[in-house]
Amino acid sequence: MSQVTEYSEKVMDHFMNPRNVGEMENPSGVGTVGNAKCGDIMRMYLDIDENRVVREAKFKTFGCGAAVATSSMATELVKGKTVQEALEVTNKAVMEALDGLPPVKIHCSLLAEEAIHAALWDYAKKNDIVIEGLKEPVNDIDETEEFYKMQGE
Amino acid sequence: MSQVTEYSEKVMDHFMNPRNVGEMENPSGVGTVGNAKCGDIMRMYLDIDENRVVREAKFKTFGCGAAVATSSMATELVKGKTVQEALEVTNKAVMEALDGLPPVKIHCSLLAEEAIHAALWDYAKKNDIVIEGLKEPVNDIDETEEFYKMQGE
Amino acid sequence: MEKRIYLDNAATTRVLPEVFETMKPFFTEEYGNPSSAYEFSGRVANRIADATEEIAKFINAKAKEIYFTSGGSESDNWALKGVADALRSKGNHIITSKIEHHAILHTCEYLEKQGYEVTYLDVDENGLVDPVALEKAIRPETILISIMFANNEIGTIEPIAEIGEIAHKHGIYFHTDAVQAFGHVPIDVEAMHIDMLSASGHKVNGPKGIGLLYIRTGTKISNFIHGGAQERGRRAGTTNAPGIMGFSKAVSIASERMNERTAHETKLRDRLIERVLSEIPHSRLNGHREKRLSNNTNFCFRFIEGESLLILLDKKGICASSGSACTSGALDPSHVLLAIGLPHEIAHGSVRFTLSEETTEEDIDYTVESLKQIVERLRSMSPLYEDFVKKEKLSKVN
Amino acid sequence: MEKRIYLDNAATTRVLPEVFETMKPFFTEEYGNPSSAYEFSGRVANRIADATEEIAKFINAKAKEIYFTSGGSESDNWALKGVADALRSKGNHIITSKIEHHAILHTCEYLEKQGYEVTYLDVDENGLVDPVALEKAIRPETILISIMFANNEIGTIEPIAEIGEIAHKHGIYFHTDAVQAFGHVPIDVEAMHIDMLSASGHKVNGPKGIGLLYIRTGTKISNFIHGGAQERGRRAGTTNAPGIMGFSKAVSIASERMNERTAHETKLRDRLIERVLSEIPHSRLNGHREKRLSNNTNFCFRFIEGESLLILLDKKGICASSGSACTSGALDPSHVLLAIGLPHEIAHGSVRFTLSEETTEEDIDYTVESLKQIVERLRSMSPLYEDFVKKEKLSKVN
Ligand SMILES: Cc1ncc(COP(=O)(O)O)c(C=O)c1O
Ligand SMILES: Cc1ncc(COP(=O)(O)O)c(C=O)c1O
Repeated sequence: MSQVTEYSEKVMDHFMNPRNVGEMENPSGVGTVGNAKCGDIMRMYLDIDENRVVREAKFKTFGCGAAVATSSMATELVKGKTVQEALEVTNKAVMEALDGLPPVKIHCSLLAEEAIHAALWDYAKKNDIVIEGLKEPVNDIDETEEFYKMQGE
Repeated sequence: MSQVTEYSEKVMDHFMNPRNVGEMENPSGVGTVGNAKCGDIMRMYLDIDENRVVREAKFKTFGCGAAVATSSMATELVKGKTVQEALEVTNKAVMEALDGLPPVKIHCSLLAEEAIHAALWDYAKKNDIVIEGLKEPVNDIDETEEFYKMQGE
Repeated sequence: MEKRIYLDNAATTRVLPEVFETMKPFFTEEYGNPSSAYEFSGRVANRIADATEEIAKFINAKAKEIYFTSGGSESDNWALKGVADALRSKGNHIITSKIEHHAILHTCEYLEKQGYEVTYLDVDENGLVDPVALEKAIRPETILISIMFANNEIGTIEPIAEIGEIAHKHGIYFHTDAVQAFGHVPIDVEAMHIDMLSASGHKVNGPKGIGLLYIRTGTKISNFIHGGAQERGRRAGTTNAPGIMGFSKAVSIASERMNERTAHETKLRDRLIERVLSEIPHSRLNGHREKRLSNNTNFCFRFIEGESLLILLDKKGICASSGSACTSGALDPSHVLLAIGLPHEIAHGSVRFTLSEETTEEDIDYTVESLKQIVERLRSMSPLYEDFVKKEKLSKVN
Repeated sequence: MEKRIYLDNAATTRVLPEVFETMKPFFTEEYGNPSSAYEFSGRVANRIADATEEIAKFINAKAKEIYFTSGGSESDNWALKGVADALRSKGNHIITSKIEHHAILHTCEYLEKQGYEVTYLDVDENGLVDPVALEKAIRPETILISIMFANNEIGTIEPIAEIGEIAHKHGIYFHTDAVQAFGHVPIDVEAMHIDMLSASGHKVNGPKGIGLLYIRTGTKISNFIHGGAQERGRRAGTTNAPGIMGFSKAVSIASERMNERTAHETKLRDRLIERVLSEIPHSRLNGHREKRLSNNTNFCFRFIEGESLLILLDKKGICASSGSACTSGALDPSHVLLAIGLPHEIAHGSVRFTLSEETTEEDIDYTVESLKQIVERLRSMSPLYEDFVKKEKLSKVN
C-alpha cells in the first residue's frame, strides 16, 4: 500500500509546507520526544508570555511525512492558547485537524502530543510552577547516541 | 502437453486413413486383446494361406489415436509374411514404422504385438499346429461385459 | 482462414478485447509496483483498490476479504492447507466430495499424508452431493467442508446454499471451489454462508495467471505463500496489476451480461443436447439435466473411445475435451464419470462441449453433423460395436 | 507531461514493448489451454516449449528442469517447503543468511514452527556471506542451503560458485534466490553447482505474475501447489501462456544485451555514487563497492529519515525506494541494513536508486541535484542535525 496516496491533502500540505519550523533562542520551554530507533524524533520550542499564553511555537522533526505534519499542526494548534488549553491539545485533535492519518501513522500524533507536554514540562520546571494534569514526559532518545558511532562514511 | 502435437505424421496418417479396417468372414485366425477399462481393445483377423503366409489382415480397434495407428501399422507389417516372420513383428518394429510414439502411448504398440500373437494363436489352435515361440495370449477383455450394464441412455 | 469452433470454454476462455484494453496500460506504461510509496505506483494501487471493490461487490463480499492469487489451483491449495494448518489443534477432519477438481483432491491426499482425515462424499448419478449425507459425515473434529460450486466436467451445480447452512449450523468453515461457477451463476457469500471461495480469471474471459480466494473476515487461515506484505500481509508476491485489472474488468462484464449470456448459452446448450440424444444412438448426457451450468454439455458415446473422437473433431475445427484439460496427458478415465456410476469403458468415451456467449446456432449444428459422421466412423472400426451388433442380431433371431 | 525518472527497477521493471508484442496474441487470439489435445492448443504448447528452451539455455539448464510459477515468492516458498517436506526423514536443518528476501526469511520462520531448525548466517559490513562460516554451520542433519544470488536492497553479489562448491562437496542441496541477479549477471547452474534457482519475470522487463523455479534433475522436492498435471505434474494451475511467452522474450533480450546494458548501467551507477558521496556530506554507500549489481545504489543520509526523503523525491518526479517495496507499509527499518551493522536510526534513513538501461546521465545528474536540495532541507528541520552542529561547534571551541 502506498503511503503517499494514503495521506490526506492536509497532511501533505503540512509536510510540504511545514509551519513554524526552526529553533528558538531562549525558549520558555523546549522538549524532545521519540527516538531514532523507531524512526521519529520531535523537538518543540515554546515561547510563553507572562499570562501563560503560548506566543510562539517552533519545531524540528526527524521522521516520516506524518511526523513532520503532526509536528507542524501541533505548533499551529498550541499557538495563542494558554498552557492549560495547550495541554488539552490531544493527539486526536491533531489528527482531526489533519483530516486523519493512516492507521500505521497514528503513533506520530501521539508523539506530537508528547512533544507539547515535554515542552510544557520544561517550562513548568524552569518557572517552578505546577500545570495541573501534566505528567513528566518519558525521555527516551538516549539511543540516538548510537547514531554518532556510525561508521564507514 | 497436447497429444496431437506429439503424434508423428505417420501416426496421424494411420489414424486418419487406417489401412485394413474391417471384419473377415471365416478368418484363419482372430484375436482380441486389451480391455475397455484401460481404454483400448484391438481385434485382429488374419487370412493365412496354405504356405502359412499371411494373405490378408484386418482389424477393429476401440482406443485412442495411437491404438488405431498401431493396429493399422501392425496389419500392414504382417501382410505377406509367414506366420513365423509375423511372430517377429514386435512392438518396437511397429513403433519404428510409425516414427515413434509419445511415451504414454507405448503400451498401444505392445497391444498391437499382442493382437498379432492372439490371432496367430487362434490360427494355430484351429489348425492344431505349434508355432515356435508363441505363447498363449492373456485374454482380459471380460470386463467389457460391464459395458452392457450401462444405464441411463 | 481455418475453421474453428471453440467449445472448450471450461478449459479456458478467450480474453475479451475490452479486458485486454483494460490490462494494456499496466504493462509498458503504468508499470509501477503498487506497493511502492511514490505517486507513480500509488495511482496503480488506487486502480487496484477500485478493481477489488468491483469484484467483491459481485459476490456480496467486502474488498478486504478478497485476496488475489495466481489462479484457482493456488486458491484451492491455500484454502485447504491454510485452514488445516490454522485449526490443527481443533481437529483434523475435512469433508469434500469425490467429484472435486484435482486441485482439491490432490491437496486432500497430501493432507492425508500429513495426518489429516478426509471424507470423500459420494454423489448421485447426476453428480449431486447429498446434504443429508454431508451432515452425517460431520464429526467433532471436522474443521472444514469443501464442496465445489459447479463441476468442471459435467456442469452439475451443487446445493451450495444448503451446504453452507449446514456448515454454519455446526460452526464449521465452508470453502467452495467456484472456479467454474464464478461469473456464470449468481453467488452471494452471505446468503450462501460461504467462508472461503476460489475463483480464476481465465475461466471468465479474464487473463491466465490470476485468481482469488475470498476469505470471510475473522476466518482462521495460515498464509500459504510467505514473504512480502502484499495482500494485507496474507499472500506474498509482487502484485500482478495487469492481471487484477483484467480479472476485474472481466467480472464487471460477466456481471453486466450474465442474464443475457445465460439465456443465449442455455438455448444453444439445450439444442445441442436434444439433437445429440435424438440423432445419435447410444449416446448419453452426463450431469444433471437442469441443475447444470448454462454452457456445459458432456456426452458419452458407447463403443467409442474419447481421444479418437477428439482428434477427429479437431480435424473438423472443433475444439472439445474429454475430462479436464489438466489431466489430458493422463490415461485414467475421469474420476467424475466413475463417481456418477459409469463403468470405466464408458467413462473413456466422454466428450465435453462447453459454450460461450460467442457460440452460434450454426456452430452447434455443424458440431452435431460432425459428431454424427465421426461417431459412425469410429463405431464402424470398433470391435465393441461389432460384438454389440452381433448380439442384437442374435437376440432378434431368438 | 509530468517529469518522471524511474529509479526503482529493483522493485519492478517496465515491460519492454517487444515483450508486450510477444505476449499480445496469447490473450485474445491464441488463447487455447496448452494442456488441451487439439491443434489450436497444441501450437501454443509448442511455442511454450520453445520459450522454455530459450530460458533454460540462458542459465545452462535443460528445458525439463524449468518449472514456471507465479513469481519469485512462490518459487522461494516451493524450494524451501518442498525440500523440507521431501527430506524430512533425512534431516531438519536449513542454512540461509540474515539478508535474504522476506520470501525466504518468513518461509524459514514458518518452517521453524513446523520443527525445522534454521541457521541465519551473519554477513560482513558489505553484505557478503562468508563461505567459511557457512561450511562451519553445516551439520549432519543439514538438508538445504539457501543463499541469495544478489541482494535486493544493497545489491551485493554473493560468492555463489564458492557456496555451490561447498554444498556440492557435502552433498547438500543448494538453492539460490536469483530474483535480482537473473538477467543481470551471467548464471551457470552447472558451473555454480546450483540445484534450485528462483527467478521472477517482472524484474527483467517481463510481466508480473510469472516466475520460475529451476530444479536440477533428480532433486527430491515435494509439490507445493497440488492439482492438475501441468509443469510435468509438479506445479498445478492452468499454464500462463502469455506470461511465459513474455518472460522468455524478456530473457532473450536480457541475454542479448547483457554486456551492453551492464556497461551502461555501471557507468551511470558509478557516477551517481561518486557525485553523492563527494557532494553530499554525511552520506554513505551501503553494500559492496565492486561486488554489486550494475544497477544498484543504496545510500544513507545521516540525520534524515527515509520516507520524508522519498516523498520529496517523488515530488520532483523521482521514483526511488527505501528497503524493499513489499515492506513499504511496515515501520521496521531494513533487516538488511541492520545485518550489515548499521544502527537503527541510520537504517531508517536509507534510499535505494536502481537504474535500468533506459536511465540517462541527465537523469542521474538531476537526481543528484534534487537530492542535495532535499537533504539540506530535511537536515534544516532535523533535531538530530541541530544537535550535531552544536556539538561540532563545541568541539571546535574546545
Ligand atoms: C531477492 C528477491 N526475492 C524474491 C522476491 C519476490 O519476487 P516476486 O515479487 O516476484 O514474488 C523479490 C522481489 O520482490 C526479490 O527481490
Ligand atoms: C473446478 C476447478 N477448480 C480449479 C481449477 C484450477 O484453476 P486454475 O487452472 O486457474 O489453477 C479448475 C480449472 O482448471 C477448475 O475447473
